[in-house]
Amino acid sequence: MSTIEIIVLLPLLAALAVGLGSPARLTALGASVGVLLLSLGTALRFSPDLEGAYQFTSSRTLLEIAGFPRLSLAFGLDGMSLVLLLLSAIVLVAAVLVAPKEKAIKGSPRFYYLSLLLIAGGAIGAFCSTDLFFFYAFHELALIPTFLMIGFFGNGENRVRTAWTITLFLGIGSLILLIGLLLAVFATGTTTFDIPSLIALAKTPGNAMSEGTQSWVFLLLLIGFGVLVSLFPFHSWAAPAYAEAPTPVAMLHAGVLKKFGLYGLIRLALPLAPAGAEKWLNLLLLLLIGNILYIGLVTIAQKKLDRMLGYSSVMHMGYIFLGIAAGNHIGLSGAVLLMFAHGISIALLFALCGWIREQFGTVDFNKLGGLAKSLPELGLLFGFGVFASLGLPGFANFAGEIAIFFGAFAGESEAMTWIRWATVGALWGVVISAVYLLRAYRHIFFGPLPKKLAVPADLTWSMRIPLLLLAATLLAVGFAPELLNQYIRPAINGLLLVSAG
Amino acid sequence: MESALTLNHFLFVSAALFAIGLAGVLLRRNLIIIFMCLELMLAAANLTLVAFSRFNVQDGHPHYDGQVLLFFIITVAAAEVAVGLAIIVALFRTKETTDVTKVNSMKY
Amino acid sequence: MPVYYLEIIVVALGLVVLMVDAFVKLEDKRSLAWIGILGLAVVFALLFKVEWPASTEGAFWRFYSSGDSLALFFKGIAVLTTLIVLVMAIDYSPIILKQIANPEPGAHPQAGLGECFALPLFACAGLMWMASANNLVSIFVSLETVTIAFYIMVAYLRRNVGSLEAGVKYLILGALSTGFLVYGFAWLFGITGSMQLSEIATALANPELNPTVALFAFALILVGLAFKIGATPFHLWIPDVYQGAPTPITAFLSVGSKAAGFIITLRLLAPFLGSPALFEKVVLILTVLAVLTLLVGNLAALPQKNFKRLLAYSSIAHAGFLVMALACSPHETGGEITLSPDTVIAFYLGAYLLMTLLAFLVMTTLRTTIPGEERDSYRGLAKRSPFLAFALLISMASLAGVPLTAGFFGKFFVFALAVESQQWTLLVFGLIGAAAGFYYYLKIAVSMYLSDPPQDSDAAPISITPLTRITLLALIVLILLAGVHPGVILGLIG
Amino acid sequence: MTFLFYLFSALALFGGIGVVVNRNPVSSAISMILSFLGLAALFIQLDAFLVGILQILVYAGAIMVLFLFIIMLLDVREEQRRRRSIVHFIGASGVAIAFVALVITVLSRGDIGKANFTALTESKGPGTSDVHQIGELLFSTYWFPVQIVAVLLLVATVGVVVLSKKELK
Amino acid sequence: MDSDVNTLAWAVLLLPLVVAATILLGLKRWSGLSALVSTGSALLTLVFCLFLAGDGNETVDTAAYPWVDLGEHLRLTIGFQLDALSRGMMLIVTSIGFLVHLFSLGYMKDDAGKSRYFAALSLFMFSMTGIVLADNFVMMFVFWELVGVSSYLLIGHWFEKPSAADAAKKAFLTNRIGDFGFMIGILLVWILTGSIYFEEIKAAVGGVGNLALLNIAVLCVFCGAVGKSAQLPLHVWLPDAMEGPTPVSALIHAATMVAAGVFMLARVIFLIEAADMAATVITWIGALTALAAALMALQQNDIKRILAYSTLSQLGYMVMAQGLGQVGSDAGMFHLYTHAFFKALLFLGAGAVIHACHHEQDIWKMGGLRKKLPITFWSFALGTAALIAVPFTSGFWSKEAILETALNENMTGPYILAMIVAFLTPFYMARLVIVAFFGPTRTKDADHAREVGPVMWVPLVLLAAMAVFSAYGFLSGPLLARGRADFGHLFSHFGLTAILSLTGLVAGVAAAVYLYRGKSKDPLHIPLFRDKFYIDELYLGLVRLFQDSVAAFLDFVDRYVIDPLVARFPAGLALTAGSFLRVFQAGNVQSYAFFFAIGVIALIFFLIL
Repeated sequence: MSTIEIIVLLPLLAALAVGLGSPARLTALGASVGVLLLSLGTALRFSPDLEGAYQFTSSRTLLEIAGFPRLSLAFGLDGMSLVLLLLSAIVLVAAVLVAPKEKAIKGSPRFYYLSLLLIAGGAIGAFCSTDLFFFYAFHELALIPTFLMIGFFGNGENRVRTAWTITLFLGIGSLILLIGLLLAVFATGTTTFDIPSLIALAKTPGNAMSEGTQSWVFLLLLIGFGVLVSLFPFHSWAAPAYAEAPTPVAMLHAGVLKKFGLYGLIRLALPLAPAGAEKWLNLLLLLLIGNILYIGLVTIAQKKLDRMLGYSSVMHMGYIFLGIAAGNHIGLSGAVLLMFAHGISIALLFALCGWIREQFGTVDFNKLGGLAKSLPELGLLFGFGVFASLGLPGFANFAGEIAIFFGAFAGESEAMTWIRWATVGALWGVVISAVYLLRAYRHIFFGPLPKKLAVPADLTWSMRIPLLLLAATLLAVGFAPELLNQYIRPAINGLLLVSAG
Repeated sequence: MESALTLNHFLFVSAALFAIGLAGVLLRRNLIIIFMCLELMLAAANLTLVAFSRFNVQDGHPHYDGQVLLFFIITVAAAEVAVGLAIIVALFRTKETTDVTKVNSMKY
Repeated sequence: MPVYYLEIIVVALGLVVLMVDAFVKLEDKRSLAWIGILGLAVVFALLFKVEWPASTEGAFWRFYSSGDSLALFFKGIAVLTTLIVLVMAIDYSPIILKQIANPEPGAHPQAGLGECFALPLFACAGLMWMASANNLVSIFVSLETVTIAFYIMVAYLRRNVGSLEAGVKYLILGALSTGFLVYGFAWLFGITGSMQLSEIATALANPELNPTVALFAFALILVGLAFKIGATPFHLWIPDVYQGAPTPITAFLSVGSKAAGFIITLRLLAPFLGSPALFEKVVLILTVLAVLTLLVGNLAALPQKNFKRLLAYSSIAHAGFLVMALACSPHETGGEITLSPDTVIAFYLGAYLLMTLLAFLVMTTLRTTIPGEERDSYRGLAKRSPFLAFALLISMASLAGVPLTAGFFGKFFVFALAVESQQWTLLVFGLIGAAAGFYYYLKIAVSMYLSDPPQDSDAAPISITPLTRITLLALIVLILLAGVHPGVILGLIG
Repeated sequence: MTFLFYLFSALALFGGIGVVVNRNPVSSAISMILSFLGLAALFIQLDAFLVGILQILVYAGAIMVLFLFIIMLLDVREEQRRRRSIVHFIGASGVAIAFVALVITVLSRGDIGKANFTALTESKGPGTSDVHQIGELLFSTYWFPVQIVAVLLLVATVGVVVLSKKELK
Repeated sequence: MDSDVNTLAWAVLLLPLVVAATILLGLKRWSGLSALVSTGSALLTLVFCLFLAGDGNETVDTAAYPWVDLGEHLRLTIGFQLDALSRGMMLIVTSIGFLVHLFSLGYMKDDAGKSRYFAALSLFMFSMTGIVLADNFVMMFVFWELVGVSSYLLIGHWFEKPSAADAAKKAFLTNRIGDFGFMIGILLVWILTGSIYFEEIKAAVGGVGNLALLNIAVLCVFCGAVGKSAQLPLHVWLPDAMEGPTPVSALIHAATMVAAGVFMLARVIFLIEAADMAATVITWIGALTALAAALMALQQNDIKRILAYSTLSQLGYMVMAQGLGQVGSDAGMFHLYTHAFFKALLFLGAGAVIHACHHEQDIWKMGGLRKKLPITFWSFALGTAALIAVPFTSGFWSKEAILETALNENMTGPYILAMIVAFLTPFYMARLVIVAFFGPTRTKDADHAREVGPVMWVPLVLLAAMAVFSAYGFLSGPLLARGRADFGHLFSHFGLTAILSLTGLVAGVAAAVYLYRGKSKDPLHIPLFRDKFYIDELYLGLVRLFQDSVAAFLDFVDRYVIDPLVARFPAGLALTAGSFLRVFQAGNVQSYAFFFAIGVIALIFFLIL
């Protein structure tokens, strides 16, 4: 058993244990803290000098038929997946801490924590897999528990319908993705599902896919991954799902699982089909501008915090797409950094939103107000979330965004190219996100306290710990992005090296 | 065998009889008759088989494999008729009808 | 042990069951099923021990393929299916008895149950013969053995209108398809002058072959086969028959009969696909069939509220994926492609066996405790019996093709095959089908997990016999195992 | 001989039509027997004496008697007309005609059917009759399918008993 | 020595941050201690800055903190450019900052959120320091944004008041709009010159080929200044920002936030010089802002608002100067420097008045305060004198420098506008002083006014001294790259500018005295000016139209068009198709047989076709 295998299997085994009857919350907590510690340990032992190479690899061959790609349960980490592993681990710990105590869960707490662990296990597995098949399969593993969690423990009248919508969207997205992946694998005529070998193969002269194939591969992967990341116009599942999901699920999905699609685009789509990426660049720009400007404006129109956060998380995906569209070192580093930052910040906001909903029974802007006076801790942490989200320097998000903007602008040309125009649009999105986030902050925390509102006690320590964990991460990475960038830099270098070669 | 008769003659008769059986299956309402028509189709198919068996001469004999298959077909058909009629009788006992249009409680 | 002993043992088992039923006075005839179950378990174990004879001279081998691991795999499917069907039949026997029992005093209260356990065994023998049949004659007789056994079993609940109706429908359409099949056999025999598939293949590969006639024969045979495997437009019997038949028999039909249908189809298609003159047309028509089947199976399932009928449509839908794999047959065998349609179909059917039987097993277990087969009867099942609900959830997830279940690999291989043979149209429709599948399978999960139990249902816990529990567990474990490690099934294909 | 072919063909075909159009089930059954007789004659014309006889014995004899017996047993009345019988008629005959038309196309395009039959070797000796030949085939080469058929018949027997016995004991 | 400078600079930057963090994390409950720590740190940074300034005027390289390393093309660092400009600016910032801290000790004594206030104040100082010391655009942008957020916190200090909360939001958002342009500008400059470091850009700007894009780039950069320095058309946040506590207004308006825009332009003056078209636009915008703000100031009644508009107006001067090349830029910085002191003085004076009048801000409800608050009055009067450019006060010299430069650069249009402002400023300031300090007291609050305590008046007196003398060489010399003495050549002759501005001064004061002396109500009634040319209303309308209603419309589209189109429609189609397919499943076996037969026919047909 290598370390990564333990990291991946820990949540799954914990889920099994919960299913078989061990104390749910304790097991989940133990497993998640274990994952966090192991991931941190891995990060410390990680050597950033090895450009793009996977470290801590392990592989077990499962299926070998001559002619058919070999299938193995293989794990490994490069800088990019390490960062996402850290993200998963941190959000997982926070989500488990935020999750209600066993007694407070209506229905089966066992089932609740089991699903939670499965979702996390799926995400972690997907980020750590170096085998294409398991990369895909682990993500899907999280789908059913997400579905059940939203439908079962979600809030709101329409939760079942919402659970449906998200499952169908993600299911169909994954199917499209699957076909794209298969197409890529067979077009390289390869005999393996091993991602690094695949990419290396795709670059071997004479073995590269034809431009037509690349174009198809990229389009399929873009749509497939895009649906999973709520790329405009395939976004309509996201806001209701996050609004109605139980808090930990919203944290895990919006924070972690959603990043899978972006990770996939960087990890697979760009290196496998660079010509396709070039061909569809303008489409991608159009769609991401849809994400940023269109969704941004839609977000402004929201009247409830949960939906607003849902839409805002859709909107912010646009920036990461922009980094991917840039396709250069700067943009991709920014994209990865922002993936991490957004994951943490949106988890923080959803956690707070869940707390507010639980305490006040509403997240309607019009029914709340003036909370900063009586709940200063809440106000402060929420402020952290808001300002991180709107890209204020000092928080991790800013570092990612600015790198993305520079990446998208980079280039020899002294004229305005399409991507630069798109960046201008994206920059306007920064104004838009400030509008809705500050509006939310203003409505909930500023102004006079509505008379009917019964104000509870401020955050308890059991709630503060996860929130502080998230906020501290945001600040730490914001002040010193190199904490993560030291891992990202060689990974992206390696990726581009491969792409160029 | 006179030269005027070709294989096509037999094949055509067989096909026509097969089609008649098919039409009967589609047309009649009585389950028993429908079942009879199915047997008619089977018998029509047999004619093709025999014709081909006669046509594919082996060592101056008809190709007997075809006729052996025919033997099996007849046997199976007999068994099928027995079972089929048993089912129809059982249906009649519970439903008091052999009208195919009344056997439609399960749909969609 | 020579391979052909297997069928003999199974037939002998059936005879033993009949004899014991006739001559031994049994209080509880359900113990007869144990004979079958244990016997089949032994047969299943023996499958791994068979020997192929060195010499295949002799009349027998004209009808029985030798050295054929695919046949062995399908025999395994037949045995396993039958075994689980017998397990289901035990749970289901109260309902059978209600429909056939004799109210007269003096009669055995379980009269007629023994035959119910014997018939599947004979059908199983037929299925196993089908798996090895390599001659039109043996194909025909084994196929008919199975079919006639199924006529009887479908109509077995002889006081139940539904069962009889299903029997009649199956009978008429089955006989119709047999008619076409026989007619097609006659033509095939006529143009090739042989009953032996290998010789037929040689004859069809002859470049001077008249394609029209060959294709006509092919069309007629395809009709018969499409009926067996439930491909559109010859699928119409499936929902009604599945609904009316006793649930274990439905499971048997859905898995055993379909699997055997596919092995026959593979065998009979091979000569046509091997003929350069016919290849394109054959693939084209298979593509059309696959598209139609995918659409009909998956879309018609969407509004379906009866769970049993839903599984019927699902069986059509899966037939669609299987035909899709058929339509991806490579132009030339050998060469680079080794993920052959045979292997894919075999794997798919193996996975399909596990997940479908799991669903049916849950269904039979519940049949005595919940009022009907409507989807609404499953509402809130998770609260009443978490284990059964979980089993059904796994089954549905696998049927829907969620990764890390066996069902996913089935679809995965089919899609891989389609990509490899560049069947883009098929891919698109496969995609639509799989997407729709997500909807209707998970709808069951919604009922079980996300809805409250119906008002009138009693909250009494649902009892599960140990045998059923073990079988359920085994199926779940196998589904998940094969979902991570498809070699579990693929290894058996050889 | 040609004349005989046409005669028996006509008998078979009209018998078949009789089955379809007669509304009285008994008449249908009788027509069916006629049709089978014609068919058997055609078999014999094709030098298949054994199967011709079998056709008469098994089909026209046993099977049709069974049918008639059941018709009597169930006291099946004359079939009532359908409401939209003309639609059904057109549909069914359309399908039948289309089928025949397709077969004619196949026959006209295929070349094998146009050829004449090759003459058989006249061999008069013991063991050369088709009864002998087929019998030998059945019990030597074809022993295995025969065994399967045995199982099939067993199944059918059991099934018929279970399904149609008045009360099971 | 260099390492000392390095340490000092880092200390200046980080000390306020550490203080802010400490207050937030630990000292929150001990508000008095928080205030003292914060004020102490402000004093300490002032001292450090004095050391820095004393270090001489040469540019010093300092160690940079590698913030993000994005490969060979982009390394983002936090580093300092310590030259005359930044050292002088630092001194202004820290000295005003310290005084505001000091003043706040008294002013915010009993405020419930005192700790929070001082934490935000320290954060503000941190951000401002960062802007001033930055040696590259990205770092400047970082702190630029931080200034935005700390001003948000300060303006919204009394957040229960909806007006304060809204004002804070408005300030932040308006600045964001400016930053939108600023960021584009930075990016454009980066692609044109290949660097984000000021020194490297300066070296590379000559080689830029695409001058049109360079002009656009400079204008975009200028957008940032428009936002921060509240120029037209983004000036709307500044008057509203008066909702914050008065010391905050003093801080924001006098020396820090609004000055940041001007400072930034001065920092990149080499870019502006390279882009003629942009420079002209900057000059015009500045002049127009000066005029428009002066006109609006004419009709305001809130003492702080009048000062706010006067700030706007003066900022207009400074920005206008930035468009006039290196000399103009220095003149603008000179004005920024003098203005910092007298405007801080005026705001703190106003704060003292408000404090004394129990938070009454309407000048028409004051009156006669001359006698109640003598120290305040006299210092206020000196500040006013400097603002209206009474000869030999500091404001006079700096303003003349700008006007002369404009004339020298042949910018006649802006020059004329600026001259009109030179008439308007004395007018409205005189109005303010006359109404608030002269005549009878008009309300009880004004009646009960008492002179403020020494914590508050000491800064006033200090500032008053600066207001008068800061322009002279002994004070400005070490602080400015180019002080009064350097503009000597401009004042060498008693020219057109002097005549015109003196005329304006006299005329303005005279008109005000004539109109307002002894009045208890405003005799003038110009709604257009009072309502700020209806620009706020216009913006509100635009926001409603282009943002809220478009947002609402798009929300509608998202719910009822996109979602149905992407999700519901295909799903519905599939369901309908499914229901249609059930038609075939009518339960009648004969119809099945019929479809079966049709299937056979079709199959054969297609196969033998």
